[in-house]
Amino acid sequence: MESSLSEFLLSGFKLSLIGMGIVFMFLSLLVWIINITSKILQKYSLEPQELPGYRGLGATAESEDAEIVAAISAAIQWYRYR
Amino acid sequence: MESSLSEFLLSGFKLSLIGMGIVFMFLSLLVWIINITSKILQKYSLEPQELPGYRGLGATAESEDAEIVAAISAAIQWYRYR
Amino acid sequence: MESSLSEFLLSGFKLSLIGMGIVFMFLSLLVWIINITSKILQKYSLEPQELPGYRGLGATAESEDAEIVAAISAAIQWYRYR
Amino acid sequence: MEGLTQLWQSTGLSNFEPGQAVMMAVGFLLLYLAIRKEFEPLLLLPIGFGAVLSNIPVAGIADEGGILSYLYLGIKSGVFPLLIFMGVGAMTDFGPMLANPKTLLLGAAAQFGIFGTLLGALALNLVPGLNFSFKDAAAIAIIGGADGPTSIYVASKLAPDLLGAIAVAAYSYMALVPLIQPPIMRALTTEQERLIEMAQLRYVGRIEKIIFPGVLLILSAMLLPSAAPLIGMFCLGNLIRESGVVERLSKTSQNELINIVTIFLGLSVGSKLSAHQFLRPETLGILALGALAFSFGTASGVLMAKLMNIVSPTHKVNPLIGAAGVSAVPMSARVANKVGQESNPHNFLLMHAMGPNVAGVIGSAVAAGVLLALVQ
Amino acid sequence: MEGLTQLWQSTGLSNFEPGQAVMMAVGFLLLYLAIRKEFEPLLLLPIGFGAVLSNIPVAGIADEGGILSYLYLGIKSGVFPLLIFMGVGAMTDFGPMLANPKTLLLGAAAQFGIFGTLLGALALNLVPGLNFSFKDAAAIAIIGGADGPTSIYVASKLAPDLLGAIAVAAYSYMALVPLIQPPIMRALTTEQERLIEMAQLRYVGRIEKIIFPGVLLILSAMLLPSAAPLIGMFCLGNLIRESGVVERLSKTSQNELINIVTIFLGLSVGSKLSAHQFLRPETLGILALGALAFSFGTASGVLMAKLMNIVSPTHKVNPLIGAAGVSAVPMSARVANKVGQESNPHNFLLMHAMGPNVAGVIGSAVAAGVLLALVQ
Amino acid sequence: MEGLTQLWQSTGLSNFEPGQAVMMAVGFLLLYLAIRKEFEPLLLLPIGFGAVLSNIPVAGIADEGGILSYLYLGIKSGVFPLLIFMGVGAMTDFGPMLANPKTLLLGAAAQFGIFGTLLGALALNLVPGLNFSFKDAAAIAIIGGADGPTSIYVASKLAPDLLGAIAVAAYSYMALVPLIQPPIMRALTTEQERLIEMAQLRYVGRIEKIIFPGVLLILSAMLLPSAAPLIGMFCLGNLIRESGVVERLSKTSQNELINIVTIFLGLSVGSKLSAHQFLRPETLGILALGALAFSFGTASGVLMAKLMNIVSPTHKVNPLIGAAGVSAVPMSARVANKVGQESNPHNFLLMHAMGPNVAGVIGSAVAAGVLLALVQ
Ligand code: NA
Ligand code: NA
Ligand code: NA
Repeated sequence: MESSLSEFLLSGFKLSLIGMGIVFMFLSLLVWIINITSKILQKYSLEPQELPGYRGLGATAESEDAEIVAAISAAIQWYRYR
Repeated sequence: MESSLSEFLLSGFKLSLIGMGIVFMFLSLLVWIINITSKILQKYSLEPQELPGYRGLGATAESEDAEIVAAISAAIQWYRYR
Repeated sequence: MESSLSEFLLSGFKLSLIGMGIVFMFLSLLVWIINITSKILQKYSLEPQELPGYRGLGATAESEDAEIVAAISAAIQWYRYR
Repeated sequence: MEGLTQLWQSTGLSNFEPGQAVMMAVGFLLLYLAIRKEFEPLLLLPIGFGAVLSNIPVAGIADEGGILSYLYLGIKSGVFPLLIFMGVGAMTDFGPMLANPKTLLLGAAAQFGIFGTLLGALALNLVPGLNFSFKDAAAIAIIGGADGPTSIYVASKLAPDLLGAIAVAAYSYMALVPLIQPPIMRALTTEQERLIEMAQLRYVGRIEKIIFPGVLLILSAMLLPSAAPLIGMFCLGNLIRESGVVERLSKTSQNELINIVTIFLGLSVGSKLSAHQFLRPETLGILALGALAFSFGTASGVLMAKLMNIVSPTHKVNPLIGAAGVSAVPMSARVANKVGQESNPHNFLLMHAMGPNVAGVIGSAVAAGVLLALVQ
Repeated sequence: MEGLTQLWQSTGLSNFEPGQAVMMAVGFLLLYLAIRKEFEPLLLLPIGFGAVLSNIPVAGIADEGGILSYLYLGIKSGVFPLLIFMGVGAMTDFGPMLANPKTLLLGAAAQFGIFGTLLGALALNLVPGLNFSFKDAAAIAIIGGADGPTSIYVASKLAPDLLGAIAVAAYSYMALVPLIQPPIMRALTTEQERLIEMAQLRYVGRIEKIIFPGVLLILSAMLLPSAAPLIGMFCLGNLIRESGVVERLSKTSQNELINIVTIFLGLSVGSKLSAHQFLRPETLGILALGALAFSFGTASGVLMAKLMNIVSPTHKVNPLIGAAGVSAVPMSARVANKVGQESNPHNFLLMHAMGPNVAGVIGSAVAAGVLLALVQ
Repeated sequence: MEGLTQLWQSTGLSNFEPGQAVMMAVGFLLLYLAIRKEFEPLLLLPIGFGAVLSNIPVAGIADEGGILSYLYLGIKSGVFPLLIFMGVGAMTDFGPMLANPKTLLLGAAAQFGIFGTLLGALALNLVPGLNFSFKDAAAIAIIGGADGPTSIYVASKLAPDLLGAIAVAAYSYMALVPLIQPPIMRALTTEQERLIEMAQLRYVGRIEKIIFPGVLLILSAMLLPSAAPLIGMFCLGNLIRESGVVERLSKTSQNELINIVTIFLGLSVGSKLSAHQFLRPETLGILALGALAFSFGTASGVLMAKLMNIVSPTHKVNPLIGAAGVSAVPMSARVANKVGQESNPHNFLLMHAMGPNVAGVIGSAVAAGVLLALVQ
């Protein structure tokens, strides 16, 4: 461990830079892989995609309702755990 | 440990006296605290007390029924565990 | 452990003989005890036997259905565990 | 045919010691009592089975490295009985006791059964061949508390050698409560007393119920820390129940967790039922003292109720509910209700008896604390 | 940029050994088989995942101090497989077997698969590069018992190094039962034999079912104590189920307890799938022997049934149910039923096949006891 | 009266140290917050109770041989937090995140909270009396991940002495999310931004959901094996859930197993709340840093969303969902939804916020891996 505080903080700063770098790299890679995977799956029609890509803003109120119900039940699933 | 049986029994007798003393003191203290707590809670109306204190003997058969149902369900809860 | 393979195999052969002997002896003994037990229980009528012994081949389709339901539920019970 | 000889020498038949055969029979007797007579089957079935398993020759199921030796660590560490106590706490409704706190005194009185048994165990040293140390006597005495996990916890600390016999005696006599208690209750009460109808219990609010386990725990921490593990885990279970904010923990404590621990605890207790630990004159002494303990506790509870009626004659207590002070929840409360209904079928004492009943659990935990603190 | 170097050196990429990559692929293959092909997913999913986890470089999840090293203690001590066996006992209905006890002999015959595999494993020492000790051969042989927890229990005692390969082979071939068995069954039976309809099973009372686990345990204690841990825990589970007085323990044994232990057991088995333990010619030998074992056991069961029909031609047995003697409950019983219905769609053999099916569990536990007693 | 003196000396009153009394009060405060304010009661109730129990004088419930010392082994070994993580994985639906993968970047941005806190903790060494080592600072920083089991796992590895304070801070601030986040969210967004309606999420198929945990695990194995235990157990739980072939394991992981472990974990964390570990100026520092961490993470998430809207203005993201990137599932997603509905009651952001929400869990596990790899 460094002796003086400034060295200490400098190490911390370097660690933070590296850390955030890794976090962004890792999750960006994940974004890329998810997109690739999704495209491959669609290409080979490995599963019936209800509607590939975005459905646009014109979704009916009804489906909004279904969505919110799904969201709430997903949320409740978590039961405040973390 | 004592060598002779009478000393042994005497120790046991002392222990029993102390023991029952503590048990009674402990539970009496608990009676006192429960009563105090209940009074404080009533005073500050911290919770709606359905009917403070005893309701007397004139309880209807109906409430007796409810009571017995509650008692049985409480008892069944224990499922013979101890 | 034996040095040469033939001795090795001979030991294995002896073990297999003894092993299968024990397995058959054990399970045959069990057959015998189950039969005895069943007879004793019937003799003292310790339990109401719906119909002692085999019921013959004339079972109705209905009871076959019940049987198959029971069998399936027993099987499902196992939930592929072993 | 060397293999066959080796095999014969590895059979149980060629290795059976008489003690093991007797203990396996004891195990099957416990299974019979559990299944046919429904004697506390939740505990006595695993205990009986554990006794059978651990006395199988050669197999060494309870010896070091056997499954029962690993399970026994849960008793040795105190973890299993304390988790059972937590589950029992989660099943306990202190409502009836809080509604009528003076019934706590009945739960206190019934603990005379514990200390009477202590003296009895010490006195049994007069019988040639019996030899109970002070620790042994204290561990045996807790049978009088009519509380399985408390007995196992105390015995594992003070007299692990007697654990098997003590647990068997404790659960057997709890199962016998409907036979042991009624004659004593009838003998000590008049028909008029048994007819006493009690005032309906007041409503107990949620806050009172939430506060109570905390109060009980503080009191125990202040006065009797040696009882704090038992009372603490009991209070934790009760707070989980009454808080209303951790429903899923409450459900698990009352069901899967206590069930799993019950199987393991029972098997582990059974693993202490070995011939050299159980087939001793001391065991007979323990069984005799157990009956004494329950009778004595029952009588003390009933007499205490009568005393309370003399001291404060305004709100009379039906002395039958004093018998429920031994705990043995909820069996002894049911017995009080049943004996009361013999005199008046419309007199429902069950709810009133639940007060001393759960008070008896606290009382015996306190008594256990005293013994753990003073007997070393 | 010292930090970056340090980080690069801490990545998996810079530390991957080829063996680890291969084993991770094996793990994913098992996951694929479990999820897509539904090969015994309850076990193969955790096993496969455990294999992936334990082969991640640097992380050391299966090394001392890693979570899988702690979970593995449950296998090393024998506790996990025995608890699974208890749960399986609580799921087992011995009714069909008690109704037609001679089907026990089919369960006995199928154990030829075990001993045939033993000889096969010993003979494989002829192949250069393969080297199985007597203990290894015995551990491999138990795959023929078609009983996962028994295989794991025996392997953990006799050949812990082979545990991973043996468990994978055992569960994979159990999953393959619907593919392996039918051709053998068809080859060894005539159309006429496959059409045999069996008499409806008699009613089996509660007392018979309660007594049976006790009888089985006594027999094992007398004759084969080395099988007593397995048979004992199995009987405990079954007694908990049949006694009818401990419903909550029965429910917990069959559900939460076995589920929790299954996850832990699967992960722990997976943690033994390391490159140096699995990527050996011996593993190929084990996989080859596993197929042999199942085929041999199936054939023995079918032939035994045919022999029984010759010896006692009055109450004929459909030889297809002999194949269910390998256990692999309830898959092989279903296979027997299905193959029978190919000949006559109205012939329901499922219930009849459950007899040899559960007898096969007992049979392989007995065979395991013999091996544990005689192979040291 | 020697006995009475001995008894008095064994009371809690005569042995109370001031620190213990204060810590018992802290324990009761946590219980109050858990029950009355419903602050993360599933964890804070057992933690609070554990704090009370472990500070009872004489009883030694958290000392060697006490029940809490045994339960603590589950944290020390890492088993308890990892099992919780598995259960959380089994409760997680990655669907919303897979439907809109760019929300992963919001989960990444929110981890600035972690590293900001790290610098803050190091800077606090300027304050006289505070003394945080690099390891301490890293353990504290993870509070910014808003992820209980991750915090406990990292703290148990890097700074076990601070475990109690860190866990208390983590869960308390998670409970305070509805108070801490909205002002920051409102300050950093315009009304127009808060009104952004997001496109409905596309359908995500079963295969995508099954493949994802495998992909995530491989990535972590390749790049950051130090995060593999956390991410691995999380992925295992999620695969158990999504595979659809092991329903009973999924149910048990999400219910009984996680409930049992939660009780044990909470009590064990509470057992680290001793006076000499908690009543230090460092604890105040940790609590202050915790608030900073959450605020900083929230702000980073919101600002990242605004940045994304500038970079790709076609499919706009409502910046409120950036706040959900801190994880604190599902509380912060609910907060995003609620704040959004203040502007437009018909704008349902909950589902959209679940994406960054679960991404935040991955993000903080990755950050934890970095710290575990580089801080020794
Ligand atoms: Na009692
Ligand atoms: Na078998
Ligand atoms: Na996070």
